[in-house]
Amino acid sequence: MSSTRRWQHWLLSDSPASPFQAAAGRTYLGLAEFLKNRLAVFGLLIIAALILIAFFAPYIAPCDPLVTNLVNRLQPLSAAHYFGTDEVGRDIFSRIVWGSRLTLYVIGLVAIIAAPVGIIIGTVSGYFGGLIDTILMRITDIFLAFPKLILALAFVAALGPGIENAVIAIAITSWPPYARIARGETITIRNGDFIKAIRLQGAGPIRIITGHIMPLCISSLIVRITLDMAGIILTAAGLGFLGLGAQPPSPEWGAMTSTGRAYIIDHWWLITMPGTAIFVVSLAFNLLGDGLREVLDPKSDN
Amino acid sequence: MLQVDNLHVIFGHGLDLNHAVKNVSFTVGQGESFGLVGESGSGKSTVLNCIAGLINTWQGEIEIDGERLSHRRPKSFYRKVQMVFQDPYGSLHPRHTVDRTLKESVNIHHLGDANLRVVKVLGEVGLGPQFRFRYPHQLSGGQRQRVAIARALILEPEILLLDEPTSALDVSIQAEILNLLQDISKKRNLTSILVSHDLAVVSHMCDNILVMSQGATVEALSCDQLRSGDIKQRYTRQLLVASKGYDRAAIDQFQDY
Amino acid sequence: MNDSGHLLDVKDLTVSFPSPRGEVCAVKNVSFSLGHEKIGIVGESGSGKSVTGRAILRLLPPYAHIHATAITFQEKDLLSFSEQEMRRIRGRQISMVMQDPKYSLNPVRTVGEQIREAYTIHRKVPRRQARQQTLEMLTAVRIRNPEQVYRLYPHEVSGGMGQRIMIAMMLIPEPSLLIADEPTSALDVTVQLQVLAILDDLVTQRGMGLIFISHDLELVASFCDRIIIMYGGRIMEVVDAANLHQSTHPYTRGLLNCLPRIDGDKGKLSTLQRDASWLDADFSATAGGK
Amino acid sequence: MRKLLFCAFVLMCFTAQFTEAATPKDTLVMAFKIDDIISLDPAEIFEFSGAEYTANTYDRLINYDVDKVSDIYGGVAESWTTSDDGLTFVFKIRPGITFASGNTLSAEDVVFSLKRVILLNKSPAFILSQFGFTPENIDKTIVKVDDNTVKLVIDKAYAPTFLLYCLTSTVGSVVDMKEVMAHEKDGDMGYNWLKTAYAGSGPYKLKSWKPSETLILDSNTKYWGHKSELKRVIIRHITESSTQRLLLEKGDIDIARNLGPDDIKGVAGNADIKIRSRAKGAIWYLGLNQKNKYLRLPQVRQAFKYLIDYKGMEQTILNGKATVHQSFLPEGFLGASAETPFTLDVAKAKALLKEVGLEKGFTVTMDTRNNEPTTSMALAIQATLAQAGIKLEIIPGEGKQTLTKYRARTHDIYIGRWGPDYMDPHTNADTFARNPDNSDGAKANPLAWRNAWDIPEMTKKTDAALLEKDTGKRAQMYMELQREHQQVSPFVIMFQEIEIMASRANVKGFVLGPAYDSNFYQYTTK
Amino acid sequence: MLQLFTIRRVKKATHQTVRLLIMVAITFFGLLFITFLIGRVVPIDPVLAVVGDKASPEVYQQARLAMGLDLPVWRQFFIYMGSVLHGDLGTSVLTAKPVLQDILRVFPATLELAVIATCIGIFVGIPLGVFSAVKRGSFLDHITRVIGLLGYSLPIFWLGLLALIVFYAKLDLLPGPGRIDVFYEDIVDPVTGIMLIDCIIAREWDIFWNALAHIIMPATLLGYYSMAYLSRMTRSFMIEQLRQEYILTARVKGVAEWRVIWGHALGNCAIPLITVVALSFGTLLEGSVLTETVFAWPGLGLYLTKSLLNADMNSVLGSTIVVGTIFLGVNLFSDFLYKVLDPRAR
Repeated sequence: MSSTRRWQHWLLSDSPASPFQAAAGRTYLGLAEFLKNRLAVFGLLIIAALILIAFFAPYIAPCDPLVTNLVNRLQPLSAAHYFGTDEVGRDIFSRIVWGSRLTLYVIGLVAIIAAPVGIIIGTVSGYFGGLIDTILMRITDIFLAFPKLILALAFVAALGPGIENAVIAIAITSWPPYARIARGETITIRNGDFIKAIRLQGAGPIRIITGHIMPLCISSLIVRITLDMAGIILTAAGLGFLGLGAQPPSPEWGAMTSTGRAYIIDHWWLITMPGTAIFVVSLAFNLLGDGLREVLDPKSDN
Repeated sequence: MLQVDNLHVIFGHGLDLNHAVKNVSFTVGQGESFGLVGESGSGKSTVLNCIAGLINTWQGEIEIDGERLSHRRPKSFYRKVQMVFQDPYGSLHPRHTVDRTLKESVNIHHLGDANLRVVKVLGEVGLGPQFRFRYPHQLSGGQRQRVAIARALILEPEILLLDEPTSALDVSIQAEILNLLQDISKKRNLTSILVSHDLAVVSHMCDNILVMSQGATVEALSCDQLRSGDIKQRYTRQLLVASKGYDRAAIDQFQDY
Repeated sequence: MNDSGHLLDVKDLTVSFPSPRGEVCAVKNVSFSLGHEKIGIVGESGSGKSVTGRAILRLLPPYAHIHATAITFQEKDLLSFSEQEMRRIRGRQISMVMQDPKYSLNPVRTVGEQIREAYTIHRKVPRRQARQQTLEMLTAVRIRNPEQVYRLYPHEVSGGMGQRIMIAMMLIPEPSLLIADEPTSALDVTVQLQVLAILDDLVTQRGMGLIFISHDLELVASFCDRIIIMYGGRIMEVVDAANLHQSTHPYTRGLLNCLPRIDGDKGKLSTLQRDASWLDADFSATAGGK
Repeated sequence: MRKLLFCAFVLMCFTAQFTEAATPKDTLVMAFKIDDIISLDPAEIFEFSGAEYTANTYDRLINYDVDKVSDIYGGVAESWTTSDDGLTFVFKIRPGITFASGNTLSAEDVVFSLKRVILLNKSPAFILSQFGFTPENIDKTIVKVDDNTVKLVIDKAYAPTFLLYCLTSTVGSVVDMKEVMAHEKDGDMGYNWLKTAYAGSGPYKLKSWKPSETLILDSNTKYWGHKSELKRVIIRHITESSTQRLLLEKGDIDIARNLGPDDIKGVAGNADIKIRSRAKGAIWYLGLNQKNKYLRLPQVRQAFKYLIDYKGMEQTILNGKATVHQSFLPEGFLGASAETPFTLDVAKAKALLKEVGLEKGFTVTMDTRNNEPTTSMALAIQATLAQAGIKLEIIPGEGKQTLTKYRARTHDIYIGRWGPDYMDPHTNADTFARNPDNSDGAKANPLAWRNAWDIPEMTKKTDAALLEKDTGKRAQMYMELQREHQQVSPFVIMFQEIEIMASRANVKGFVLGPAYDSNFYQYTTK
Repeated sequence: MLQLFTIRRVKKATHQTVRLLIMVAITFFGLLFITFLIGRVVPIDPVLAVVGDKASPEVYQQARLAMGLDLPVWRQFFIYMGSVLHGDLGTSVLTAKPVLQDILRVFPATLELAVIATCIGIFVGIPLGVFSAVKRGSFLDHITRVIGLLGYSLPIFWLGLLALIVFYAKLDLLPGPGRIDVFYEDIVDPVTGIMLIDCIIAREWDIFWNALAHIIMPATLLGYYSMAYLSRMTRSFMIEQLRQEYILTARVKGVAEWRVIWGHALGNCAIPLITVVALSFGTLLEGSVLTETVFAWPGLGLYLTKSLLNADMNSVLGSTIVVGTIFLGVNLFSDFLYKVLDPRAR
């Protein structure tokens, strides 16, 4: 038996000998399932590339993204400037490379803020029901009653334009759907016999929610959040486009598109490059989300 | 050991009001195996859930060892009373291994020696160590039900509540589980309450039987009374006839209750 | 009750499904024939009994592989039929009642509409007449207030009523063969028997054939004329209902013995010891219908 | 699929038919940013495009020659006389003017219009009230002598042209008293009505106004002067320079008013399009807050003036939209100085910084409005400051937000654009070189105050210039004031704005004046 | 017994409706509260926004008092709530008109766009979703998925700009930004505010065709996004429904396949789809913020954006409240339809 074979055998064992082997086997199966979906792997690769680019931005970008050079403005694509230069002579390629940090910053922060808030509110609301549920769901509904972008706009108007405020605004508008999903899942799970069983073991609500309900909500939330990432990128870009998100001179892709709009007729690369970057990354998240859904959330389609 | 007096359960209010259990009383002695029989909607499982503390809307009295139970149960209660559910597919956490499911109980009650206890109880329900780290989806229905029984036993309870423990299983597996339950009850001297719609299962397992219909008690019988056909109520008799298989002539005599 | 001609002949039916670990055989080399009689197919879960029923109506998902030497229905070769022709067979000639009326009725249509649809698909009749026919059918399955039931939605009827509605729906085009796939296992025992009685009466009156699929050996024995016992996708044996208790097949015996009995002793139940060699035996049940 | 094809076919049919655009012969169609118009009442209008609207729809008391601002001539006031003490002005009203409503214009309307400005006390009211008109005294100071004569009495003997120039601004517009008072409500002098309506006598009259969308003017057939050549003017608000350019290139509009430098370059070779430009009064400057410990040092202020790439910006990002200008009076004003002593000189700036021990540089912030060309200018400034080690952090903000901060004096540096309010030099001197009270609670907030620049001496000089009657001498005084200001002030004055207008080649006769309230449509033909 | 059942149905429905209305009222109150809060924390001097930069201190103070900014915050909230309930959303700084009047003027333009886009979504997206669910893995299914993916991944403003460049600037196939050509402005009286209908009423056929040509690009663009969303949702609903047992029942009955799909399965999808369509309609209202900016479409989105950029908080909050209320209304309506269509929810 070759060693690969042996590993596979170990991973797929019907009678794992340790919790580690059991978890590894499970992960292996999930991974194998995921790897079969070529588009999803493609999406994952793009996102991995994005993270690497963001991490190594100083080494990848040939120029400082903020240094202007009026002499060199509006240069078309060339070996010196792969994606050309913008209206004040900055290297667009470098700006897009550095802009990946902002994109990651936005989606990372939104995920860190919105997901826990959503899952906690949703599970607590769903598990306890009654008055707690009513109050929490009312609050959620109030936030859901606003169209997302418009609420974000109103918040940005209040807080002032800027990428931090855009993040806060997007996060504020992103959590309610997560809370709804988590609540829905919790209600189904709550009535399951295995929750009754753990209650009969004497477990308290905190243990039940964190140890038994949340892990089951998380997979569908991960899927949803991954799919939402695309939307968040688009919203952030939209805010930037309207001049309400990241502010110049920061190399945010939406803001770059917005500036590029003024030069669209003669200098197409100003708008095309950042626009394509937005598209590629949000497509990657969509592909990854679809793939994850197939692995983690077998109930839904596919 | 266990006494239920004038138990009433009402769900909902206004238009959706549902009087699920009406004035049910019974006593179960130490080491006794007690059966609750009835068709769906008879309230038999509701009674069991009240005893287990899964339902809070009951009125009446439930006593264990002469101690009255309130709606809120202390942690110590769960070491005394445990339950096995009907659906072996739904009663195990899908993301937890057998090991984790069993250890969880030990951890909640800070009993210590978790590994030892797990191995021991698994052996007791007839599952070898190779099952210890499997996930529920790697188990058959019968094996799952054994895990569920192991989970109930690991806290060494005195009273075991069984809610249709075999109705989702094939008959051949049912026999194995029933045998297992019988063995364990005898070995541990457990008091048990078995809820079932199957007269044959109840009569096989129980000493005394309470027949329920639409939330109310129909009659209380001993197992011997049932076997000998010493039955007072028409309803019970009809159940008995029905459990014997298809008989075209007898069916015309059936009444709706 | 017994015609000379067979209603249905199944020869060497094999059904397999693709799975990550290769093809899995759900049914293998099953052969039986059926006249105007009640035949029961009994087996535990996974024995292939439901797949057999659905394979006859060609209702399995497209990825299932179905092979058979022959499936003959009223001397017509169903295997050669196109999907279009199969549709004319379904409902009109062969019908099927499924396990749970909760799921097998369309939740957003009234039960009346659904029964009427079953009728009008096969007969071009005016709406009023179809409605009249539906009401009559509802009466035939002993529903006391058909006018009102006609307007109810599936979630508003009880399980027993739902199954009677299913029977009405499946019998209204007057098929000659009904496949009942565990039609009563979701019901309470008394209701179960009442529904079976209705089914029994209608089948007998109309001279139909019935394939009754169930896991309950005792019930099938008391209800059907003949019993096909399946295990692991194979037929173990075919016995006349009356002779069931004389059966010598270890599987049949095991099934019979592991049942608790009201009048049995309270000792250990005997458990079924499975034998891998059962799956190798090639039992053919072509004989039948006398 | 067939349905789809059909739809596509129908679509093609529409499109083929309806992209043939050409503007009607008798209509001037113009793309122009008009979202700054918030009112149509001349007593309130204080914005660029609003001023242009007033100029074309109302008659003012006095006009100036668009090519020679020093030439003042009568509008509604046919002629005027000044008393010897310089306090009393008597205006003769031109006879034969009728409002678009048909009412005749008389001295009563003039008195009403001026009083109305004082009584409503809206933003531009100070242009008149700085002459001492108050609600209490206007009955005595603004007087109708007879139907054709109006007398104004002012509080001090200012330079005589000061009042006259002030009357050339929008507050000097004459409104139709009968029409306005017919719509009066709760003593508002028709304010709430006139905000969105029209009561004037100019060459054009208002057809409709959809804020931030369109402004449509129709020819006023009752106009007394040169009647408008084109029947209708449609102004569509379009923000995007590139959109304006597209529409212009396609012939969907006749004039594009807000093309960016690059789009101007883009259309330059197009034979169908011609470009005209005219210097306007607006000035680009940096305000260095004197509350900042670095910026208050004179050497640092001076160093900043050497750290701006005036030429570079003029040629690239501003490209024709502005010209280098370094004194507070824009070209065309009385006494305006055209001297440009500063150029980008990093070495000199470094030397200056070294004098105060700041050769390592320091960090300051700059509040920047997030629009073009402000942002690009800020970026360019950031780059040159960096050469001397000064780290500039740009704080971008929406207009009102940066302004709020500016007025609270909590900024470090503010990059701003200042437009004169009327054509007298005092308008800019007043704000750049005058700060009577530098305390935080001061009532007046001129730019000098906003940058906490305490200048009692210069304030006196400014006041003196205002009172100088001799025009030549006055011009000299302003010249000196500017020279001093240039060297010592915390203002880095950089550019004077140029308005560039691109039109279809057949458009002729559009008058581009030195201010927006002297852009006239009535001579335009196509 | 069945009569009793009917009475219960009615009572239950009434009960539910009352409950729903209370919920909506609470949500609306919360909505007001949030907008009020937003209005209070703005780092922009609201007085300055009204009087402009060059106002004298007296003018400033006068405006401040007139705006009630000297009152305690809680009183300001009640005054605010009272005036909003009376339909008074304040006066816009930008347009000098009552905000409500402004919104009523610009909203029909957005509505026109959103309705057409939703129609595209419904009539193209839903059938596409159904086909791709039925023929899973087929070429059509892949196309649908690609359409969906692109719809979820392409920035709408970017696509809009590119469309404008291609179809207007380069190919000259479609007219440019705006609702109609500039010189047609202000000829047709706004009766309904919806340009196409107004032109028909006024019998101005030239303008009608012109307006129609103008709406094609923005509506198709928005419709594409709606279509992407609806086809994706329809697909997953259909897959779920086709797996149900009752579908098998229908097939057993001998129901033709097209009827199984379009009658039985889609009939059951219709119910969740209503919610999705309502949601998509709401998203279109917000999607229009970007689309209207790109196409200079004088609707609510453009109005909102302009107000934002000019810190015209009354208009921003007013529009937010209006859009929020419409959203609530649409949701309420979809809930209502849900209740009507789904017998289980009655």
